[in-house]
Amino acid sequence: MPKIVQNQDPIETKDIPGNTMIEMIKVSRTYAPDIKALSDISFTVDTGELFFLIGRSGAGKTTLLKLICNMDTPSKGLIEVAGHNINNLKGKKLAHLRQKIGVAYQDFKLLSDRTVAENIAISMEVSYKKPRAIRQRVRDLLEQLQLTDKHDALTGDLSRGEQQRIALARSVANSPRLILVDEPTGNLDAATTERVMDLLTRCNKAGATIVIATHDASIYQKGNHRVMELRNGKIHSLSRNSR
Amino acid sequence: MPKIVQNQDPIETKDIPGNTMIEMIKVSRTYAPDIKALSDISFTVDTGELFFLIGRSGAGKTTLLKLICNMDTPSKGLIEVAGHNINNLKGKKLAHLRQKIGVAYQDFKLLSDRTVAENIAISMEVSYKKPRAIRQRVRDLLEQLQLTDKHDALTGDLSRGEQQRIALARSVANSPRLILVDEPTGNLDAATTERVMDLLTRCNKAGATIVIATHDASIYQKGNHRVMELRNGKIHSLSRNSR
Amino acid sequence: MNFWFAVFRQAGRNLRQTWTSQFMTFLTVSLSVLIFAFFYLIYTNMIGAGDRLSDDLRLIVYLEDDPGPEMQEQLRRKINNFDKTESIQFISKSDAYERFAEQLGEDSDVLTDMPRDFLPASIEVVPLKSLRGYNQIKLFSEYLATLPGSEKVQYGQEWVERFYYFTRLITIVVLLSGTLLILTATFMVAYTIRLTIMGRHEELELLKLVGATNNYIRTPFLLEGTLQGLMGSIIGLSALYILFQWISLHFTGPGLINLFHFTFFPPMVIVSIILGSIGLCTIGSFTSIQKFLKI
Amino acid sequence: MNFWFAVFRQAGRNLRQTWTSQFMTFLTVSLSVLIFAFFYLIYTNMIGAGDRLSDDLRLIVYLEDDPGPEMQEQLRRKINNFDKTESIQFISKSDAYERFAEQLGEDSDVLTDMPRDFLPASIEVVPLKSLRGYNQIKLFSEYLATLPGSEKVQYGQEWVERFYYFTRLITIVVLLSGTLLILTATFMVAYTIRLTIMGRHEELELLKLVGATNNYIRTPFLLEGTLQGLMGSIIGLSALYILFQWISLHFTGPGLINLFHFTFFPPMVIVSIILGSIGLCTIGSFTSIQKFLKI
Ligand SMILES: Nc1ncnc2c1ncn2[C@@H]1O[C@H](COP(=O)(O)OP(=O)(O)OP(=O)(O)O)[C@@H](O)[C@H]1O
Ligand SMILES: Nc1ncnc2c1ncn2[C@@H]1O[C@H](COP(=O)(O)OP(=O)(O)OP(=O)(O)O)[C@@H](O)[C@H]1O
Ligand SMILES: [Mg+2]
Ligand SMILES: [Mg+2]
Repeated sequence: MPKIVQNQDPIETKDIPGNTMIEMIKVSRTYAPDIKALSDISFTVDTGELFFLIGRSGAGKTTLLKLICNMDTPSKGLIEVAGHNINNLKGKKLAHLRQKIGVAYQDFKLLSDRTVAENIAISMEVSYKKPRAIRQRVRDLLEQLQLTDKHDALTGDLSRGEQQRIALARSVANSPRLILVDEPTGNLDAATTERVMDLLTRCNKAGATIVIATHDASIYQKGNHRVMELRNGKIHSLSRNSR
Repeated sequence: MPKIVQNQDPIETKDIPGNTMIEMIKVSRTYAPDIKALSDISFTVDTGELFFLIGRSGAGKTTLLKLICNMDTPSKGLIEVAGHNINNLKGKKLAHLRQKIGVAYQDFKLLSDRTVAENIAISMEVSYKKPRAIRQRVRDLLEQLQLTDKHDALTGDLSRGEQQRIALARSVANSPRLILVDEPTGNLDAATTERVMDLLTRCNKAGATIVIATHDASIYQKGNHRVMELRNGKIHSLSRNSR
Repeated sequence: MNFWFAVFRQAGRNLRQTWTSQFMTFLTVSLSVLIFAFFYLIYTNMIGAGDRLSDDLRLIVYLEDDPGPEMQEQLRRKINNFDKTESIQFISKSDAYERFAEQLGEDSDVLTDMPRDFLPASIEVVPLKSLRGYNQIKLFSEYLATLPGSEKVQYGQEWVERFYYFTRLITIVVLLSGTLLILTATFMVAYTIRLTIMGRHEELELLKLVGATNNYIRTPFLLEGTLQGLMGSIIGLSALYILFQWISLHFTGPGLINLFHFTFFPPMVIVSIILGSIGLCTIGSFTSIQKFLKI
Repeated sequence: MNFWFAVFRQAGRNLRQTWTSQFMTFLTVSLSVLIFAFFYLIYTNMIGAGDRLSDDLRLIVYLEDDPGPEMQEQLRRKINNFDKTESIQFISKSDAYERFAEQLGEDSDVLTDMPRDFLPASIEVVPLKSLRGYNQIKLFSEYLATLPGSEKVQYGQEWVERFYYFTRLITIVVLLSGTLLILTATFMVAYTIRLTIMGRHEELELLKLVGATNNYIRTPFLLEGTLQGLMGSIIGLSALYILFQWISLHFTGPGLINLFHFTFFPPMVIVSIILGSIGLCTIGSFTSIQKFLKI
C-alpha cells in the first residue's frame, strides 16, 4: 500500500547535492485568459529515480513535463535540471542539454511521412552518432517493442498503439540521462504495456532518471518508487510505494 | 465470466431481418505491400446493441471501424450498414448515411484552431440542425463530460484527455443511430472513464447501436454484451459477457 | 434556406479564420490582374498609335509628264484594280511648284527665276489601312513603278521600314512578356489557391466524414474564389486606372498628343476582365477542391 | 566533419521528400529571374537604341552671312562657353549649294541657272550626348538664336519632341512594369519559401525539441535556398538567352540593324543576377526559418 504524505515539503531530499536531477521550486504556469494549469509546485527528483506523475485528466501532468524539458516556460518559479537553471539556457547549451533528455510526448510528435527507422534515428542523428550504431540501436529497440516488421513502414500508416511505441523508442534511443514519458500506454493492451515497462525499467537500471505521467494504475502500483498526484494544478500527494 | 466461442459463425444472428445494423461477410483488408490488416471477418451487430471490439495493438480494430464508416474500402467482402451496401453508396446517399453514424476517432481528428463548441457543433451543422438546438446540445454534452469551462477554448490548447472527450462529444452530438468509438478512454483516468461510459450507455439506452474498440478491460468486463477479440486481423473469439 | 445559411456561415468563418492566406490570394489575384491589364492596355494603345502613325503613309509616283484627265482616269482604275486604296490624288507640275514655294516660306523668292514646271508631276496614293503590311507596301510600290509614265516611286522606304520593324518588335516584346506574365500569374493564382485549400485539408476531410454533402463543402470555397476574383480584379483595375491617370497627366505634352491618344479600356473590356478573373478563380477553387472530394 | 555530413544528408532527404514544393519554388524563382532579366534586357537595349537614334541630332543655325575665320572662332568660343558640344561645323553658302545639288541628284540641272549663294550659310552644332534632355536642347536652341548674325535655328523640333516623349514614355512603362514585376516576383518567391517551410514546421519543431542546434536545423534550408537561387537564375537566364536568340534571328532585317543592335548581358551582369538571386533566396529561407527558431 502506498504511504500518502499530503503536500509534503520536498526540501529534505534537495539536501543531497550532485544527486538531484530535477528540482522545481514554487513553479506556477498560467495560461491566458485565466487558466491555472500549475500552481506552486515544488519537488525534486533524484538521479536514477523512477518517478510517477498521476492525476485526473486536465490536472497538469503534461504541463509539468513540458516545463521540465523547456518546451514551455513557467509563469513563476525556478526549475533546475541536472544542475542547470533551464530557463536561462539558450542556443547550443540548451540544445546539448536537450540531447540528454528523451521525451515521449502524449501526442507522439512523429513525422508521419518518414519511416519508422528514420523517426527513431532522429534523436541520435542530432547528436552525431555513427550511422552503424544508429542502425543497430534502431533494430534493437524495434525488436524489444515487437515492431521489427515495421522498420520501413511510414509512421503515418501505423496503428495508434504502434505509433505510441515508436514515440517511446525515439525517446530512449539516444540513451538519455533523463527520460520523460507522457501516458506511454494509453493505446496499448496489457501484454504490450508489460514490454514497454520492461524497456523503461531496463533504461532506469542503466542509470537513467525516468518520469512517467500516467493514468494506468497497473503500472504505478507495483514496485518501490515515488508517485506524485496532481489535482487541479496543485500537488495533492507525494508518496512512496512500499512494495 | 465471458463465454468464449471460437470463430463463431455469425449467420444465425443474420436471420433476424430489419434488426441488423452492421453485417460483414468475409471481409479482408490488405495494405501494400503485403500487410493483412484484416482477413475473412464475418459478424453482425444488431440494432441497439453495445458491442465491444478488443485485441492487441495492431490487431486490426481501427481498420475494422474504418471499413464500417466507409473511410476505407475492403479488399474483399461485403459490408452492409443499416441495410445499405456501404461500398456502393455515393454522393448524397453516402453523406446522409454518414450523418447517421457518429465516429470518435482514435486520433480524434479535431480542428485544433477552432473552439470546443465549434468542434462539437460541426456534426450537427452538417445536418442543418437549428442553431439554438445546437447550442443547447453542446452545453449539455460539455456538462456531462465536465468540460463546461472549456466551451470557448481552442481545441488545440486542451489536454489530451480533454480532447478525447471532445472527440466523443462530437460523435454523439447529432444523436446518430450508430456510434463507433475507437479507444475512448486511452487518456482518461478511472473517474472520467466512468463518466464517458455513462454517456455512451445513455446513448445506447436511447436506441443507438454502439461499437467500442478498446484495450481497457475495466469497461468491457462488466455488463451484459458481446465482446469480439481480434488477433492478427482474424476473429479470435466472439463471446457474450454473462454478467 | 438552410443550405445557404450554412454556406454563408462557413464562408464567413473561413474569411475570419484564414484571412492571412485569403489576403495573400487576394493580393496575388490583384497583382495578376494589374499586370495582365497593364500589358493589354499597352498593347491596345500601341496598336492605336501604330494606326495613327501610319496615317501619313502615302506612296508618291513621280510621273514623266502631267497626265491628261483621260490618262488620270485610266491610272486610277489600274491602281484600284491592283489594290484598294484610301485615296488617289494627282499633283500636276504647277501644283508641285506651289507646294514647294509654300514649303520654302520666306525663302520662296529664290524660286522667282525658276520655270513653273521644273518640278515633276506625281500621284499621291494612300493605301487602305488594312493593307499596310510592310511587304504589301513594297509589292504595291513595285507595281506602281510599272505604271505607264511612272518615273520613280517614293514612300520614305527607310522610315516605313524602320517603323514597321519597330512596331513589330514592340508587338512581339509586348506579346511575349504578356504571355510570360499571364502564365506566371495564372500559375501563381492556381498555386496559391491550391496551397490555401491544402492547408485546410483536415477540415475538408472531417466534413466529409461527418456526412457533409459535396455541395456543402464545395460551395463556400467557390464563393470565396468568386469573391477573390471579383475583389482582386476590381482592385487590380483600379490600381491600373490610377497609374493610367498618372501617366496621362505626365504626357499631355503637345508632341505626343497626336501620336498617343491614350484611352482606357471601354466598359465591355473591363467587364470581360472582371468576369474572366472571377471565372479563373472559381475554376481554380473548384479543381483544387475536387481532388479532396474524390478521395 | 559530422556536421556537414548531417547537413547534406538532411538536405538530400528534404529534396527527395518535398520535391513537389521544392520544384514549385524553383519554378517560381526561374520565372521571376526570367521576367526580371527580360525587362532589364529590354531596358538596356532601349537605352542603347535611344543613344543611337539621337546620334543624328544636330542643331542648325542659319546665318545672315558667311562668317569670316575670326568670326567663326568667336562663335565657336561662345557656343562652347554656353554648353559643351560634340562638334561644331561651319557650312558656307557654297557648301550649302553643293549639298543641295547632291541631294537633288539627277535633278540637279535645275540649279544651273541659280546663283551659287542663294542658300544661306549655317552652323551645324552636335551637342554632347550627355546633354540631350529635351529641355536642354530647347534652351540651347534659344541661346543659339541670340548669337550675332543668327537668323533662325532648326533642329527638327517636332521630331525631337516626339522622340523624346516617346523614349520617356517607353522608359517609364518599362520601369513601371519592371518594378511591378520585381515586386511580384520577390513577393512570390518569399511567399513560396515561407509556405514550403511552414509546411514542415512539425519537423523543425521536433528537431529543436530533440536537441538539434540552430545551425543543424538552419543550414540544410539555407543550402536549399542557395541551390534554388542558383538553379533558378541559371534556368531563367538560359530561357531568356534562347528567347533573345530567337528575337535576334527574327530581326536581322536591314532596317533595324542600325537602330537596334541587340546585345545580351555582359558576363558581369549575368554574374550579378545569379548572385542576387542566390542572395534573395538564401535571405528568404533564413528569415522564414528564423521565426521557427525563435519560438
Ligand atoms: N496552451 C494552453 N492554453 C490554454 N490552456 C491550456 C494550455 N495547455 C494546457 N491547458 C490547460 O491546462 C490544464 C492542464 O493541462 P495538461 O495538458 O497539463 O493536463 P494533463 O494532466 O496532461 O491532462 P491529460 O491527462 O488529459 O493529458 C488543462 O485544463 C488544459 O486545458
Ligand atoms: N494505411 C496503412 N498502410 C499500411 N499498413 C497499415 C495501414 N493502416 C493500418 N496498417 C497496419 O494494419 C495493422 C492493423 O492496424 P489497426 O490500426 O487496425 O490496429 P489497431 O487494432 O487499431 O491497433 P491499436 O490498438 O494500436 O490502435 C497494423 O499492423 C498497421 O500497421
Ligand atoms: Mg496530458
Ligand atoms: Mg487502433
